[in-house]
Amino acid sequence: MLGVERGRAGVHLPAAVSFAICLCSLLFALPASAFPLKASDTPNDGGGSITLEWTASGPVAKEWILVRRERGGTFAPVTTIEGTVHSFRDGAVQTGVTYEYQLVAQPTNPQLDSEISAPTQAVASKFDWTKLNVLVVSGIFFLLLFFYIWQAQSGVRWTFRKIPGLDAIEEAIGRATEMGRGVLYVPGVQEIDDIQTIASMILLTKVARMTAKYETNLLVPTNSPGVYTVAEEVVKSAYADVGRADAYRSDQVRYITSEQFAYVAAVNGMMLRERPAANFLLGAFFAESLLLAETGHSVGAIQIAGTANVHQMPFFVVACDYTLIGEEYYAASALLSNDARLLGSLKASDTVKIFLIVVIVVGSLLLTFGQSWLADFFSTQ
Amino acid sequence: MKRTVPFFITLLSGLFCLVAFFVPHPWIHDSYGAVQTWAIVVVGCTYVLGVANLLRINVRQAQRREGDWIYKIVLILGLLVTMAVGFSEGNHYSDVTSRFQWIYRTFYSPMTSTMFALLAFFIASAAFRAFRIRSPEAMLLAIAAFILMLGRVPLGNAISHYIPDAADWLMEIPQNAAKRGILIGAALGVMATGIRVILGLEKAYGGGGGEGGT
Amino acid sequence: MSDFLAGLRALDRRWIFLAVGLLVIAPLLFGFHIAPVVPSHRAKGFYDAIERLPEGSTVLLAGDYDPGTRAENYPMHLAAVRQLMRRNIKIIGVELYPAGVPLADDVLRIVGAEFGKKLGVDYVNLGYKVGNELVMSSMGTSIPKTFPVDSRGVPVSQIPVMRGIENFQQIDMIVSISAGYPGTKEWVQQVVSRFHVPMVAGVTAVSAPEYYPYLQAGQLQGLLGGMAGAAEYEVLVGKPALATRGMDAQSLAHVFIAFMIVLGNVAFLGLRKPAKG
Amino acid sequence: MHLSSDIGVWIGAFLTLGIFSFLYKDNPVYKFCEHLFVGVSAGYYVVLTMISSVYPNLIQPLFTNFSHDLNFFLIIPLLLGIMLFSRFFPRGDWLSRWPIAFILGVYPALRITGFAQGDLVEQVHGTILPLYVPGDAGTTINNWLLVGGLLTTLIFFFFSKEHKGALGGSARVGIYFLMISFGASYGYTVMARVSLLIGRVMFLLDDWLGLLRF
Repeated sequence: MLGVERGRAGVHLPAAVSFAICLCSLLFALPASAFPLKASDTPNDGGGSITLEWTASGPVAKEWILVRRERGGTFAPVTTIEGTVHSFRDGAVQTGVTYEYQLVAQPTNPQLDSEISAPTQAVASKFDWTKLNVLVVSGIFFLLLFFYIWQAQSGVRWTFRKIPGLDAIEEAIGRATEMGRGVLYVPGVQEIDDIQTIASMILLTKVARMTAKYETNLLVPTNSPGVYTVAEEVVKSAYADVGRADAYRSDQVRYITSEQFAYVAAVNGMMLRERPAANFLLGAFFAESLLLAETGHSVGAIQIAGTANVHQMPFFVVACDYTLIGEEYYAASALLSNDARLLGSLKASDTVKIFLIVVIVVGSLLLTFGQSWLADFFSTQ
Repeated sequence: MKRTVPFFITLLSGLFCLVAFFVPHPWIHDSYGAVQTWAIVVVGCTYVLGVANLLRINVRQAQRREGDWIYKIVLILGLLVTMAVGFSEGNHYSDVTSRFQWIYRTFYSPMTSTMFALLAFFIASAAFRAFRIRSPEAMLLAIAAFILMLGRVPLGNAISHYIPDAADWLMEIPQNAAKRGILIGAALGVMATGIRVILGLEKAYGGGGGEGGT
Repeated sequence: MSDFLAGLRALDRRWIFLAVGLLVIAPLLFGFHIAPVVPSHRAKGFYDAIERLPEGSTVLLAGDYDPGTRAENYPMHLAAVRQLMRRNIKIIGVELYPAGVPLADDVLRIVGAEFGKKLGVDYVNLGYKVGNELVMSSMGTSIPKTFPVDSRGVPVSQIPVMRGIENFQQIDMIVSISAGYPGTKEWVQQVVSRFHVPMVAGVTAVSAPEYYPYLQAGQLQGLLGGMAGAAEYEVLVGKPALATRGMDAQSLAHVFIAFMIVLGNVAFLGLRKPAKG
Repeated sequence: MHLSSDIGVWIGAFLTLGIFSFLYKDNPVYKFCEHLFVGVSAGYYVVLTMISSVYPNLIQPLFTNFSHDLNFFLIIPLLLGIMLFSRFFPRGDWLSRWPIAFILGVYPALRITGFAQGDLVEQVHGTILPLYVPGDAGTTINNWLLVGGLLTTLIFFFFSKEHKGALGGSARVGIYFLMISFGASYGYTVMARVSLLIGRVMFLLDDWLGLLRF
C-alpha cells in the first residue's frame, strides 16, 4: 500500500508546484475574473500527454478554444471544448518539451478566458502504478507456485480431498466387468496440445490400467491423428504396466475423422452397436457434448464426464452420473499424474484462494464500516 | 542448439511482454509494439501452415483411395478453387460484387450457419431423453433453466412480469456469484500454465484459447 | 398408462425434430403475435451508454462473429450502427473473425446509406487481422501500425476518419459484438482495464452468462444477450427488425423444450437408479 | 410466394437442406456438404490471412518501404515465418520450433496479465461489497448472496482439505450456486440454438421461397 501512496504523491508533486505558480500569477499578473487552468503531466503513461483541469467560477463561455504554445513560442489552437466540460487530455504533445496552455472564450470575450497555465512537461513514467495490484497478486501467486513446485519436486506430498467422480471410475469399470460389456473412452475433440486433452490422456492411463486388469474391453475413438498417436501409446503401455501387453488389440484405439459431427455420428453408432456399460467423456467438448451424453444415457451406460468448457457442463450434469466440473477435472488429472509441477500448481492455487477469500471478507467488512482503501487497492479502472 | 535456443526465445519474449505490461515508458513500449507486430505475422504464417497440412493429409488420403476418398476430393477442390479465386482478385476480394464474396455468400455462409442450427433439434431431443431430475441439485438446475427459458422471451413477460424479474435476479446474483468463482479458478489455472510455459517448466505446450466456440 | 409411457420412451427422436421444425416455421409463416417485446434494464444500459457519448466521438466497433451466429449477432450489430450513426458518432470497425468482415461491411454500408454517411469520412472498416487477443494488445500500442490498411486495402493514412487515431486514448468507447473466442472476454482482459476504455457488449446467448461478472464489476456498461437481447435493443433504437420478428417462434420453442424436460422425466420415472454424488 | 431467381440462393438452400438431412440420418449428401464446407472455409481463411495480415503487415512494408521506420527489422518475423515450413522437411524439423517458441512466449504473457487484471483482481474488487446498506434491505441481502456465493464456490473448488464439517457445508452451498448457474447456462444455450434455427428458417422461407411478408 505504501508503495502506491508514495508513487501517487510523487506524481502529484509537480502538479502542486504548478498550482502554486498559478496562484502567484493570479495575484500579480491577470485580471481578477480569470480562472486558473491547471496543467499537469498525465500520470502512468508513456509520455506525450498533458492533463488539463479547470473550474470556472461565475459566468462561463459557450465554448472554449484551447490554445497551446511551447515556451517562448506563439499560441496555436489545439481543439474546441464545450463550456460545460472541466477537463481535457492533450495527447498530441512531445515528451520533455515545456508547454503553456490557455482557454480562450468563444465568442470572443477576454473576461471569460482562463489564465495561462504554468509551464508543464509531459513525462514518460517508468511504472504504471494503476497496475500495482496486478503485480502484487500475480507476484504472490507465482512465488507460492515456485515454492510448492520446488517442495513437490523434493518429494513432499500433500493430502487432497476425494473427488467423487474419480473414485467412481473404478466402480463403473467394475460394473462393466460384471455385466460382461465394454468401456468407451472419448477424449474430447481438441488437438493433443490442448491442456484438457493432455489431462484426458492422464485419466486414460488410469482407465486403461483398470480395464487391462479386469480384462474388460476398452474402446477409444479419437478425432485427431495427434490424439490417436498419443492415446494408442498410453493404452498400450498401460496394458504392459499391469503385465497384460498380450491383451492389447490394435483396433481398441481408433482415429475416426476430424469433422465434428461426423465424429459424433460415428461415436454414437459405436455406442448403439457395442452398448458399453460405462462411458467416459473426459476432455474438451463443444456442441457434441449433449449428443454424446444423450446417446450414452439412452443405452443405459454409467457416464462419467469431465470438461473445463463452462457452456457444456450443464448437459453433462443432467445426463451423466458424475461430472468433473472445471477445476475438479484438472485436479483429478493432477492427482493421478503425480507430477510435481501439477501438484505444486494445485496447492498454490488453493493457497491463493484462501488469500482471496480473506481479502474479500476483510474488504467487505471494512467497506461496511466506511473504509474503502482495500477495495480501492483492487480497483483496475 | 535444438533445445536451448527455443527455450531462450520463449523465456525472453515472455518476460519482455510481462514487463511491458507494467512499464509505459517508450524504451520498452516502442519495441513491445514491434514484437507484437512480428508475432501477428508469425501467427498468420502458422494459419497458412495449418491449411498446407490439411491439404497434404487430404491429398494423401485421396491418392490412397482410403475410405471416403471421394469426399476428400470435394474438400480439396473447395479449398483450391476458393484460394484461386481469392488470390486472383487481390485487394478487390472484399467488393460486394466479387466472385470471392459470391463464394462466401453462396457456400460458406449458409453451411456454417446451418451446422449450428442443427443443434436446436438435438437440444430438444436431449431435453426429453437425457435431462434427468433425480437429485436436489438437478432440481435446482431445472428450475433455474425453466425460469430463464420463460423469462428471456416476450411470452414470459406476457404471463407475469415476475418471471423476467426472477430471471434477472437469478442471473445477476446467484448465477453471477458462481460464474465468478469459476472465472477466478480458471484465471489461476491459465496463469499457472502460462508461467510454466514461459519458464520452460511445461513439457507439453498448451495452445488452447479460452472457452469460446460452440 | 404404462403402455403410454413405454411408447413415449421408445419415441423416435425424429418426431421431436419434426415438432421443433414446425413450431419454428408456423409463427414465421403465419405471422401471429404472442406478446410484445419489452426491453430489459441491461438492454437499456447498452442503449444509454451509447446515448451518453457526445456527438462526434469515435467508437471502435468490434464485429467478432461469423455467419455461424449471424441470427443472434447481426441484428444487434445493425441496430448498434443505427444508433451510432443517428448520433453522428464516428465508427471504426474491426473483426477478429475472418468470416466476419463481409457481415460488418454489409452492416456499415446498409446503415450508412440510410443515414447518408460516407465511407472513410464517417466510418471505416479496418477488417480482419490474425492473432486474436494479440491484435487487441497491439492496437494499444498503435492502431495504424496494427492495421496499416483497411478492409479494401486503402492505407489508413489516407482515411479521414482515422486522422489523429493513434491508440485507445482516442477511442471513446468499444462496442463489442461477439460470438466467443476471441471476443468480449478478451477485449475486457486486454483493453478495458488496461487502457481504461469503457465498453458495451452484444453477445450470443451461449456466452452471455459468463459476462455477468464483468457487468457487475463495471467492466461492461451494458450487455445484450442473444436474439432476445437484440430484439429488446431493436425496440429501443426504434426500428424493430430481424430479431423482433423471430421472438414468437423463440417463445414457442422455449415452451416446447421445457415441456420436453417434464415429459421426459415423467416417461422415465423410476426407471433408473438414483444418482450418487 | 415469390421464388428467388438468384442461383446463389438456390445453391445456399440446397446446402442448407443437405446439412439438415443429417437429422434424418448420416448420408452422402450431408457428407458432401460437410467436406465442401471444410474445404471452402480453409480456403477462405488462407486468403483472408494472407491479404489482410501477412501482406500489409509484412510484405508491403518490407518490400516497398524497406528503410522507413525501422521496417528492415521485419526480416526477423519473415525468417521466423519461413522457418515454420521446415516441418515439411524431416531434417529441418527442429528449425520450426523457433517461431513456435516465440509465439509461446508472447501469448502466455498476454494471457497472464489479461486474466490477472480482468478475471482475478477486478473480480475480487467487484465482490468487495458493503454487507449492510442502510435503508436498502434488498441490496444488503443481494450483497450477502454475492459474497457468500463466491466464497462457497471457491471453497467447493478447494482441494487441499477433505470436505467435512463447516468446510463440507460451505462446499455443499457452493454446489447449489453452481447448479443455478448451470441452469442459467442451459436456458441461455437453448435460447441460442433456437435463434440460429430461426435464422435458417427465415433464410429458407424468405430469401429462397419468398413466403414471408413483414
